[in-house]
Amino acid sequence: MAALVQLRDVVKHFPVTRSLGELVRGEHPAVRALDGVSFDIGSGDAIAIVGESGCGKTTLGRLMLKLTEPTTGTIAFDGTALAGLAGEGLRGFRRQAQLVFQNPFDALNPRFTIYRAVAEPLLNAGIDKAEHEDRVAAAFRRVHLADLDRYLDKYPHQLSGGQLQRVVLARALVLAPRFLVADEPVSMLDVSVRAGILALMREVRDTMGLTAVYISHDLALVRYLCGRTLVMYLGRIVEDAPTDEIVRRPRHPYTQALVAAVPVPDADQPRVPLPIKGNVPDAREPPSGCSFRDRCPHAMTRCAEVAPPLREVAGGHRVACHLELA
Amino acid sequence: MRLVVERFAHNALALLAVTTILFFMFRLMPGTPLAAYINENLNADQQQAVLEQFGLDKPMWQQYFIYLGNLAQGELGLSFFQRRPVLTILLEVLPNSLILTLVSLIIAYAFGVLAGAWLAWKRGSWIERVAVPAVLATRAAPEFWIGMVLLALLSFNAGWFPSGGASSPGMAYTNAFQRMASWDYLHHLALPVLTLALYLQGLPLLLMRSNMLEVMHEEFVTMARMKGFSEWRIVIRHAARNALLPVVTAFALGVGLSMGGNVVVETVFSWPGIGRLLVQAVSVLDYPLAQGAFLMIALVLAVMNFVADLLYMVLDPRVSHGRKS
Amino acid sequence: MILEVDDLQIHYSTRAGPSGSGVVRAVDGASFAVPEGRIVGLVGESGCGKTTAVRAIMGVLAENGRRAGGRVVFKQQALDEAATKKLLWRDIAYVPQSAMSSLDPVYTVGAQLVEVLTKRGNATGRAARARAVELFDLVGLSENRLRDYPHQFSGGMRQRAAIAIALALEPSLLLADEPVTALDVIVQRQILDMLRELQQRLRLSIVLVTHDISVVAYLCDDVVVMYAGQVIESGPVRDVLARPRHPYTMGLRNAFPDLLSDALELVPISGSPPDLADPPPGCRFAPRCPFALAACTTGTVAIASGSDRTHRSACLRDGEADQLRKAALDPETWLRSSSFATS
Amino acid sequence: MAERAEPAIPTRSSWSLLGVLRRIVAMPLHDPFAFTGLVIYVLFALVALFADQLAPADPLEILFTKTGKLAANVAPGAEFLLGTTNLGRDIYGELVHGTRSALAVGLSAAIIVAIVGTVVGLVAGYFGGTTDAILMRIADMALSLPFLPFVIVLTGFLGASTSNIVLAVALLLWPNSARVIRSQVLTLRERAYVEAARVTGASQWRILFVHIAPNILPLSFVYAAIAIGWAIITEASVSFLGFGDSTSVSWGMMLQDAFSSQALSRGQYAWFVPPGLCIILVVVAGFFISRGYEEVFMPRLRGR
Repeated sequence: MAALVQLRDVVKHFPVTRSLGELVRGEHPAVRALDGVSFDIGSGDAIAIVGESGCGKTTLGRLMLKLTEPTTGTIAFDGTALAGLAGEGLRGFRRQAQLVFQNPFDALNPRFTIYRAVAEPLLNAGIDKAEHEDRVAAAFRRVHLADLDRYLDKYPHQLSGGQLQRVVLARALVLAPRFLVADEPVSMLDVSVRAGILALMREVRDTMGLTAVYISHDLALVRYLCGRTLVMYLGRIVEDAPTDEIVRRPRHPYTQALVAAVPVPDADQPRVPLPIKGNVPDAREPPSGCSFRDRCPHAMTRCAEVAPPLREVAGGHRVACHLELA
Repeated sequence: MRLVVERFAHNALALLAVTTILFFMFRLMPGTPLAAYINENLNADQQQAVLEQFGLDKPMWQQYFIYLGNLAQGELGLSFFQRRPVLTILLEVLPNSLILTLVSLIIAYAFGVLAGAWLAWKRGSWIERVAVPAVLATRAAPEFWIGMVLLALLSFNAGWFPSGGASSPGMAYTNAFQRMASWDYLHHLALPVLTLALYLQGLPLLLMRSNMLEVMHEEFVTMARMKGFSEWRIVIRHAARNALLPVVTAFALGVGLSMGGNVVVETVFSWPGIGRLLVQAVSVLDYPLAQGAFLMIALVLAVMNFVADLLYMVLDPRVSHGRKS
Repeated sequence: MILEVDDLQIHYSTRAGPSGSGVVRAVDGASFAVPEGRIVGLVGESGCGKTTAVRAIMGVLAENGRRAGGRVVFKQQALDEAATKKLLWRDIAYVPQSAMSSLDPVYTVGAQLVEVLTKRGNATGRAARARAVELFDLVGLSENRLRDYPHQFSGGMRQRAAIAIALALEPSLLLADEPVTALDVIVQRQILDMLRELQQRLRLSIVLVTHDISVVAYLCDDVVVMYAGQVIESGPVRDVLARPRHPYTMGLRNAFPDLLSDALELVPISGSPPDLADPPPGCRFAPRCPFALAACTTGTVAIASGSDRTHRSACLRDGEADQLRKAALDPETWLRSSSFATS
Repeated sequence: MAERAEPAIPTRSSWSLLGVLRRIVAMPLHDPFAFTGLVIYVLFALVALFADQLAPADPLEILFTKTGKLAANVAPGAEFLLGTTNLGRDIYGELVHGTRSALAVGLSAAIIVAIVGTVVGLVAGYFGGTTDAILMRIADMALSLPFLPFVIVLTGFLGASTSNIVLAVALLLWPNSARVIRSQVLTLRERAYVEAARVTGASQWRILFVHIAPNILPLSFVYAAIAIGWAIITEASVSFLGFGDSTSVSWGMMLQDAFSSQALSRGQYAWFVPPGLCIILVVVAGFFISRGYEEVFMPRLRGR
């Protein structure tokens, strides 16, 4: 299957304010939010990007939607490089790629009625106003906000979190996009509501044949959504495999720690000690070689010298670790 | 340290900008550029000296650098009317202005901070409902008008204070310091200080009040309450200490701002300060003196801006201590 | 029992709106007890009153809130305002959700630790500084971080510092409000492990407020489930999570993701919690409950213990708990919402 | 589901900028401070409009008593409500006519400050980068000029006209509003709904004017209301110092007359107290209104 989204060696640096000394020496310190990321997303696939805060997963999502530009590297959508898009080309891309936000309470303009919010993409895409009402209604049906007229003239503050997230999803779907990025779509919602939104996202993905990326810190949730998961640590992908493999047979020591750390709602769960120590280092000064080595229980001299490349170790399973590559 | 240098550079640049603006303001004024520097009352030799000193026969951009060079050496030219170096005149009156400003600011801020904190504590009471509009009204009153009313009431009517100047006629002192430490000087200082303080207390008061109201809702104040600390400790050590941060900046900025505002108060009370000097110089078109007085005020403003930045750094560890982890 | 909460009522006054009376009953008759030396999880969704209840025990309600009724008993002593003030921090300490906003930004963490030791404890300056080093060591922080300001700490370290401050005066009860919610999963696990270890070493009793039943399952001995300002189920964690007796707990269990389970379906509870300014009569969960009867919407349902005395639930159909639990496992059950919701 | 009542909810078709304007106009009705301020403004506006009816005589006219002597320093009474000046002018007449110049100065400065501050703040905040850096350095420069001395030097040398005073005031006041509006734009730009507008393909201008500007407008009003006060005080101060426009009557000039003709030592309170009170009222009205807007539109400042 052809890749819909293709990332090659994507690097994103955020400059930080320079100290006087750095200014004099001509240094440009930067936070390396992304440090050489490459992967493909096949058309119709759903992948999850998982990692702790600051690992670069949100930046990655923004890059794929051309909300920010990579420092180096290329991102292509449907064979076209995003970097060159402007004018009509960019508008075409915007019609096909949409975003679902983490915080539904902030994702809708408080001054817009629900109708205006959902119709805005149609307006921006230059779709005939006569079609708006029908298409908005169709989007509402897709997200199961059935009694339409109850919502259209409401303002965001009059809706609950679950309802708002459905409206946000309706806005993302109203142009019938091919690609959807969801950044922590349920983390702000109550537990009893979360399941409904997740089920809905899975449903629209299947019925509309969407290609989707879910960004999350929660491995347990991702399992219900995506067949494939990328695990990120300090701006790099450390493991890329079918979600089931990640959960049951994690190969990278970081993934192993991540899986072991997730609590489960079962009082008799195994309580294995965490195979990891310390904290995530400063992204401005990551360790040489493998950025995980100073917390890794298996670190070797080699890990400090060479950063392990992300390599396939089994069918569809890639790991960036010297242990696995040896 | 790096921040200190940065702030210094920032304020120095602002000052440079002000001098530049001033330079071009005087050049672009109606009439010949020479008029700004040479007054027909000066004799031929003096005129020639000024011409050379300011390079008035040279192109504009050269004049600009000569001007900056002169400024750097404290060379501000001769006053048209007093026929004395501008710098000498300025340095004579500067202490009067600084004393007036500092004394009234300290009184205003001490009162304002305490009263603001108190009003925050009294939130919802009738006192607060009356006090807030009243304080706003003092902020809305022109300073010179406050001075006029006080002068009429306390000086002319009640006779408690002298009506103007910095010392009574006929008094002689061995040096400036002795003069300023004398009872007579303080007696003359009282009304202008009262006027300025009355005007200036509004800003710290309202600022302190709203900061306090905000800080009292911060989680760390609630935590202090949970720890069982006394109400006094919570309000003073935790709430007020945090609420004070922006007020301190306002204080240093206030010095600069009120140096400008002093202009009117000094005029009302014939206080021999730099503001009154500026007014007199402008009204008789004594350009070198006006320019010098203006620059001196701008310099005080820039220095106080810098002090404000430094104070903020000392008081707020989030600025002075960078992120470590 | 180290702490007993009996029929606690917390009301917030709000501007009267079209739908409400102007009084929000954030906690409306909640009762639970904390046995000595155990970790009790207080779980519920946002707005269920769990945080309000804990803050009421600490005596710090928002200005528009007040304790409208009920008793809080600590070690056989009823807590009124004066008694609370004496006990605070010495016997009952608190660990906040966000240690960032709960530490004073203008003092070093060490100074804030010393402040508690000298002003609430009776340590001298020198003794307090020595104890501060000890406490930092206890929570796994290096002593040279005592001189640092809160903003210089990472999230996990700040949480450790907050725990050190809470433990400073050797309290016997710790109230922790979502202490790990804002943390990444690995840091969260480190803090949870540390809490468990400290609890055993210092013989602490802990109330852990959280929305995450996985955290409860991992750390707690007992659990108290709250819904809409009331306690609807309580008991040992093993019993409540494995054999929930209240339909809400059953629903929550189904809606919660489980990394290790084989089920690949999450089942939502339809509807949303009631408006606490105008709560429905009868069982507050009835409008969302697939098992609700007509009788559920009238009168009140008291929390009662079943056959085993430690596991209590507030459900009219508590006698049928085993059958309901079986039905609740079927996702279809939750698709049809209560017949009383719309009628 | 709690539904809060929202006054003046625009319908589906209404344009949101209009909605905001409507709320701005409706706001004073909900805040006692702002309401008071508005009432004061309306009163003074009426006085300015009907000045010729309220005080038909030319305020600069020199009056004589029936016996033909100069009517100087007449005490307040039935004939001259507030008495006369030492030159025999009717103080009440001056006061009424002074309203015109005060409002003219205040409003024109406020309009310039609001427009310049808003445009600069929006552009600097939204586009950022070099544009932002240059605009903000200019603002810094203007802010480091000592306020009143600058106005004095400018009017003293360029000529004492009302327009010069307004110009000087506007020149020094726009950076305050521009900075605050810029920082507000910076936070708004990070809001998820603005990002959402970008993802759905909204143009830069649409984002700026439809999604961001309506949130900024109340701030512009706040600063305009404050600028009215500053301009009036400044005009009064400059007139008091003798650099005012001598062709028109203003409250500052009245105060200067009173001061220089020893009205203070003679205790002619009716001469110099009323103009000061008028200034306070107009300026404080601006403060009241700006506070009202801040409380309604910037909930952070709301006294919870």
